[in-house]
Amino acid sequence: MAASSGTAEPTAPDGAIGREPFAATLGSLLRTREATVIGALVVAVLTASLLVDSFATSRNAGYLLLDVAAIAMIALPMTLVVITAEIDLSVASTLGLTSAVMGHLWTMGLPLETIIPLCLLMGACLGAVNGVLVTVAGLPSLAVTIGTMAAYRGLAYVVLGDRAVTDFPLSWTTVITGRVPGTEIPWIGLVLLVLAAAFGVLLHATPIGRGLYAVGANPEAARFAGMSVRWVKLWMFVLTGTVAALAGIYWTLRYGSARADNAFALELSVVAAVLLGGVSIFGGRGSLPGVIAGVLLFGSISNALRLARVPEEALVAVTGLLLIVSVVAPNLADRVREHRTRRSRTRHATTRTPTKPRTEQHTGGPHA
Amino acid sequence: MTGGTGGTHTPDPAPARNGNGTAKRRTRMARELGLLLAIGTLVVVTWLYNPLFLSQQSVQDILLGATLLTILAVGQGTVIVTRNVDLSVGSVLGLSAFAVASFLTAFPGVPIVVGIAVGITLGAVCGVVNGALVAVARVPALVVTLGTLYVFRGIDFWWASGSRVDAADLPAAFLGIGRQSVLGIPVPALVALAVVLVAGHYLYSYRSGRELYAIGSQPAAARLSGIPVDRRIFGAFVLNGSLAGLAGVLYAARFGSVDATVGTGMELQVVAATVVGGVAIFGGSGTVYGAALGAVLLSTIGSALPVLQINQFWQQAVVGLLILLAIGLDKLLAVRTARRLREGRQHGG
Amino acid sequence: ACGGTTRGDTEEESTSAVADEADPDAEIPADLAFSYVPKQINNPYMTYANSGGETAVEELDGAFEEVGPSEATADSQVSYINTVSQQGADVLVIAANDPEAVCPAITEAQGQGTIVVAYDSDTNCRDLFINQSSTEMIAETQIELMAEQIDGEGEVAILSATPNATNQNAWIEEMEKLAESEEYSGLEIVDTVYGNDDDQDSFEEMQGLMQSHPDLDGVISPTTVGIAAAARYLSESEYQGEVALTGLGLPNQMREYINDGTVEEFALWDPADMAYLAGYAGGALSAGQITGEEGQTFEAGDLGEYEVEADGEVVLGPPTVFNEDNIDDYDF
Amino acid sequence: MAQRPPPEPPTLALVDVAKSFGAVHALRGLSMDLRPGRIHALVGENGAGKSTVVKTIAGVHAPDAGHVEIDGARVELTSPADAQNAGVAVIYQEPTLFPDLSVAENIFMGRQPLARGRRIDYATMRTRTEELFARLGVRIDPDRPASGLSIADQQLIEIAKALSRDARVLVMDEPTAALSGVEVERLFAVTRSLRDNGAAILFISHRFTEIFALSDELTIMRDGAFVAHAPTAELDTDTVVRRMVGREVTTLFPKQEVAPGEVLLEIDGLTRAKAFGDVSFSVRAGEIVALAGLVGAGRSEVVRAVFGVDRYDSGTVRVAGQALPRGRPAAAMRAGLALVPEDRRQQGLVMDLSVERNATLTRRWALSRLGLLTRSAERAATRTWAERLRVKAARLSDAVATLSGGNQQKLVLAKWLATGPRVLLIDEPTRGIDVGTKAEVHRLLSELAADGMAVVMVSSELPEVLGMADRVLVMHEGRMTAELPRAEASEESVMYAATGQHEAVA
Ligand SMILES: Nc1ncnc2c1ncn2[C@@H]1O[C@H](COP(=O)(O)OP(=O)(O)OP(=O)(O)O)[C@@H](O)[C@H]1O
Ligand SMILES: Nc1ncnc2c1ncn2[C@@H]1O[C@H](COP(=O)(O)OP(=O)(O)OP(=O)(O)O)[C@@H](O)[C@H]1O
Ligand SMILES: [Mg+2]
Ligand SMILES: [Mg+2]
Repeated sequence: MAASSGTAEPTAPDGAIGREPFAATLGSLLRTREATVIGALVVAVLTASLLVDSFATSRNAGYLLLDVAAIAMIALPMTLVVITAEIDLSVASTLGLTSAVMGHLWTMGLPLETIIPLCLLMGACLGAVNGVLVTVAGLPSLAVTIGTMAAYRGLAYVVLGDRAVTDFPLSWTTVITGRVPGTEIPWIGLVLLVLAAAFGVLLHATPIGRGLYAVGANPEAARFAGMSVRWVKLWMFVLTGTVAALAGIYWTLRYGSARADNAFALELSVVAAVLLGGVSIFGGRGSLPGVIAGVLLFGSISNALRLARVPEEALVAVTGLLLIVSVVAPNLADRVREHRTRRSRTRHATTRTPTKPRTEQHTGGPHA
Repeated sequence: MTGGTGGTHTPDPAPARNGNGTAKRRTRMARELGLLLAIGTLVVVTWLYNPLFLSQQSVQDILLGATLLTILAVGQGTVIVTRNVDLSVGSVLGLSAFAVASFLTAFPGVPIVVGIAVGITLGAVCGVVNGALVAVARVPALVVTLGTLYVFRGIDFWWASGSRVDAADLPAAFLGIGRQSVLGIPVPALVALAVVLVAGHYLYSYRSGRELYAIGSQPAAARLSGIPVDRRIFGAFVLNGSLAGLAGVLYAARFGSVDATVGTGMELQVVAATVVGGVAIFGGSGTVYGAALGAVLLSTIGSALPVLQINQFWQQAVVGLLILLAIGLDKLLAVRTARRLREGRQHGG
Repeated sequence: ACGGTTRGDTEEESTSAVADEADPDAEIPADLAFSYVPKQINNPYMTYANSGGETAVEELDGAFEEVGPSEATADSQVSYINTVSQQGADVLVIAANDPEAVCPAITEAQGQGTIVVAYDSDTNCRDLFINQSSTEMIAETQIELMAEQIDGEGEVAILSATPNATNQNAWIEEMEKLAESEEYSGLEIVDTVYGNDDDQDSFEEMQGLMQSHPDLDGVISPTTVGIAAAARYLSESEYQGEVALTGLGLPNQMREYINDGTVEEFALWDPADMAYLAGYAGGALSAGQITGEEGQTFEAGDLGEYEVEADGEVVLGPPTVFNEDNIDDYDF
Repeated sequence: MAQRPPPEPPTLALVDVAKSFGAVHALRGLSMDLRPGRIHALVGENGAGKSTVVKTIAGVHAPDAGHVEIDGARVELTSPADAQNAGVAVIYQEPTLFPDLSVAENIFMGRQPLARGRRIDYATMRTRTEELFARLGVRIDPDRPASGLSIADQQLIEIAKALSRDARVLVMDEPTAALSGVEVERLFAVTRSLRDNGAAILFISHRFTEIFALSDELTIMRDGAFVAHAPTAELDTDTVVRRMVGREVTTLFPKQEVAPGEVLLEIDGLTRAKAFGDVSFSVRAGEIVALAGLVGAGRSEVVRAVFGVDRYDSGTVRVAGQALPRGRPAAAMRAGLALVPEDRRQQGLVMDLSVERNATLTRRWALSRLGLLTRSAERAATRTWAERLRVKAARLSDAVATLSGGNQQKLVLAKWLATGPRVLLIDEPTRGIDVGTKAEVHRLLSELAADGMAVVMVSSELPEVLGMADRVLVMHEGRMTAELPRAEASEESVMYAATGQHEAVA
């Protein structure tokens, strides 16, 4: 039933849905952006294991996890926000502010057991501020979160100034970087796994997650289906703020240092990983496995290149190239495919058919 | 935006709404006037606090300080007007600054103009890369320019590999561009002013300039009205790239010492200035005058806060709040204008 | 603890690869792997410094490598420290971006048998710190230069690097102490601002200083980026010759301003010597010539013999003062 | 084909033009001529392909087969610019204005009058806009932005834009849909004068009075194909409608007779400023009530307000006696309401999502167990309804965008019927659905009503209204103008009430 011509109608009998042949399902799975990124990850890891000494060690895997943990953590809710066609650039500043507040509260003598919930709550509030400005005031999230990015980072300096609070108890800091007994896997790896699973289930297996796609791809249709687009978006910002705060706690304890400039400019890495993972900046498309693969791809490539003693400058360029290739390649592939279809059609008809590039909507703007 | 209201039960023919038109124009102007007012207030308050703020030297410093951001904001404004964005400007500025500095160091004999041309051309080339990827491959500008942000910076790192060009290596005539004044106004500030005026004039008075607005306002309609959308978007990116290149040249001339980290993180500052200046992030409205004033406002805040002896640690927070305030105000103005137009329709018989 | 974990000292146990007993006659083995981790690659000061490190490593027949992040942050340094310890480097020479944040990684590296020498800016967990010069010497030199230039009397401001830079803060504190002393009672430190080791920021902070302190007589900038930006600002402003400027700067960067009279004198150690010394110190630790105890001595190639001081510090020496007469003798 | 008169070549001609969008054959070998000095009307059902004809002439779509001729010479119109250069001006069905730009700029975009140095001459542009508006009898400030204009004003600007081109070929796709009588008269006057100056004009409208008043000749098309072409004077409305619909209507509407049950939906005094006013009616279980009226009569707005996606100013909505809160679609859904919206692309479906995701979008919570949705549950639920409605899809995981228009519409139906509503609001249920499957939808509606569902059907298709409804409520310009029981509802009575000529309320 492989139809070579683009105009052929699906040949399923009237009213029947074709049972999905396994090969076809597999084929369509393989063509998704996520699959491309996961494939790239597998290739990268295999290549690195073969070519780079001490890459394929459990110790290195531990380091890799520690390094990508903060980005991975924030990328999870960021994926949801981007799927609803918004963006949050203030995450790194939220992280920094959390870290600063954590340090400040610690020097005031509060117990960590109290500080951590307070910080998470603050993160939720910071996210809610973004969310309210976006949904209630109706401001574009890109602009709003550039503003709060500066504001939150500034507040972090207000709270902690130029100080660095470093006297966190070893019992906490070593647990964060510590390994699960008998393995080289850091505890944070387990935390990540749990978080990723939770977000994965939320996005891919719950009614809420289904709604997010609809809200992002077609807010009007979502409204017609009984969803409150504003509430949904607001909650996504709150979630992002909370997780960014969690990342701030992790960051502070991992480096044992609470500073206002912690994780400066991390937001671009997070956004880059999310976009690399196949999430459309215009909302409505993307998956968590793709994003996690994207985070790990960035992480393992830079890890491998570092181990291979490739200088940092190449790392920076590779990051950018990956990002560009990941959006341009599928588009070019589409165009080539279209071109072929068109050619086969012009064999029957004499006039040309117009090309309607897949991303016509994308000329729409920085985000839709 | 196939907008409109439902029924057509208003039997009378559409009434004239002259009053609203001018009102709208006035609110549009108000956007720029408001910025001027904000800058003026800030300057006066700071001056009252410390009269030295308006000394000849200090005014020169402020003008110089606003130069780069202004030029970048003009370019970014042009891109954002088309409903796109260019995040790579910081890297382009850095690359071009390093290029022009190394070029002039490597060939001490060549005329300064050639060096300047090298910087601008390199910026334009970067713009071509961005523009081609966005317009021809039709991929989202945010993703592409986030990618080129890293790529251009990587090239810069690789090229500089830890070296720096110092003022002493550069021809005095080149540094002179950054240091000389005409009638008390520093040359770079004059260049920025010229850029603002030319770009503003172009966007207002030429067909292709107006078409950029049309594209940003409603891309689908722009295609239907026969506007060469891809070519225009490409052009906007090239223009922005060239201006980032020019900014790089001025950076090198003014600061004299250039390494590979020049311009890091500038992109968000530029986008912020543009948005504060009233250029809608979704395109179609705003002027480069506004964007330039936004840049001047942001950099005046930067200059005034130390003079006002506001705790250094508060400065960034204040800047963030001001950005939020500015976009909120813009939205408020837009909503009020829309409401007045609607009411005008009802009463304006 | 029932009240939760609050602030209270938990003493840190350090695992170190350093020998228990010093053997002053031990030979530094050949083929040691040295990894230099600067604050930031692409920082010309660091690049120049590490050229000295490379010389030392060559002299010791070791393997030299320079790796590091493109941004001067502690977290990106940590990844490189991990990489270095995985690759089994014998000696890690590091200029830490944060005294504490790099420690977990460093401790782990030490656990893997890596000797850790800090240079340029200290951390809390190294085996040895190569101090460019002692905090006192640096502070004293700068205050002295400033006092000379403004005849011992006037308002002085400080233009520093980042608010968190450990070494900067130590010097500033010391300078403030000196300014309160009898000897420099005429000096009044009126402000400290931060240019974040960024050319443009420093430049603008300098502008701000001139406006908020119209009676300013001098500026001390104990950072190479800061002093260069400040000098450039002065050289093209009406304050040239009116406001004195001194601090720590690179001769190549400052030559222009010495020649045009913007700056009279400034100081700096030779960063390459610092990294060179760090290399030899690492070698000595590796060989077991020293263990980092106070009073031990070791040979540092062309630089001669050095003694370990309190807290495992080795001091390179007093900074060199550069002025019109000697600046052309240096090229870095 | 024999009708093509020999003398001078037509200004513009379509020759055997075919165009498909995936599985939808929008045009199937259509030919027609536009001649100088003639107004050529094009009629056909919704989805017949008229707009596709327009877009082909405009250079938006390139035909798959056949070609366009101008002055007898074959041309390739690859972009709107090409068509414009060839002297074609188009008024699209949907206004295509730039909301941020001024009215004058909207009219002259890309063709602004120039002064010295190729600079735009704003003063001239303004005066020329005023001249155009004077000609059309419109009073809009040329300097105001286009955003916030009513749909009628937007349409007028589109007309002014097309007129300003002084085109040889003027194409108007339902230019009058949003206009009131006065403006229509002015437009006709201008159009006639353009015709008398030798322009070739294509006119599309669903209003037969206008067609007969204005056009010189008329082409009828159906399902993308040519049906008939004749001088307008030789035709009358009945003939046109018959040829347009083209088949025995009775077979299409398998209406079952049901005894109405209790009142399920009660609307009382529903009003929203500038959209509709004082709308009251009730629907019983088992009843199919049709809302009829012209495009723009406000029927969709009423059902949208009832469902809660739009707000209303006053009035009440009760479902089985319980008042519904305003503006809360979720509450309406809980009360057993479902709305099949008129615009499936914008409102009904999320085109990027798969068939199964769309089908279960309204039932996400109901299908989940312990808060989790499983693919198999989704798939089973989708399959049930997809098979019942005979949705033809290759795979359930395909994006909805790949389905044909009719199948998309069926999917929207499936999505809402799956919620098991007590009251079904259904707006243009068969728009874009091919004739063969229309009957299936009708049969299903009939069955559901027989099972006790209350159905409110908004439809622009008169035969559908007449064939399906137990009662017909006719709206005109936001008000109810007639309530006709099945026996009294006829094409004439409904059209009279719909055009506002007959103010009697039964
Ligand atoms: N861009 C498109 N992609 C896919 N299908 C399309 C597209 N445009 C039109 N169609 C389909 O082609 C068919 C003809 O559409 P067209 O808009 O020409 O109808 P029409 O006669 O203008 O109808 P109406 O009276 O409602 O305006 C419809 O079934 C429609 O769904
Ligand atoms: N919210 C809205 N935004 C933009 N346009 C609207 C909106 N609501 C209605 N319209 C437009 O107003 C006109 C009349 O509205 P409505 O859809 O209620 O009429 P109708 O009687 O249902 O006509 P039909 O369904 O046949 O188009 C339509 O042309 C529609 O496109
Ligand atoms: Mg149509
Ligand atoms: Mg309708």
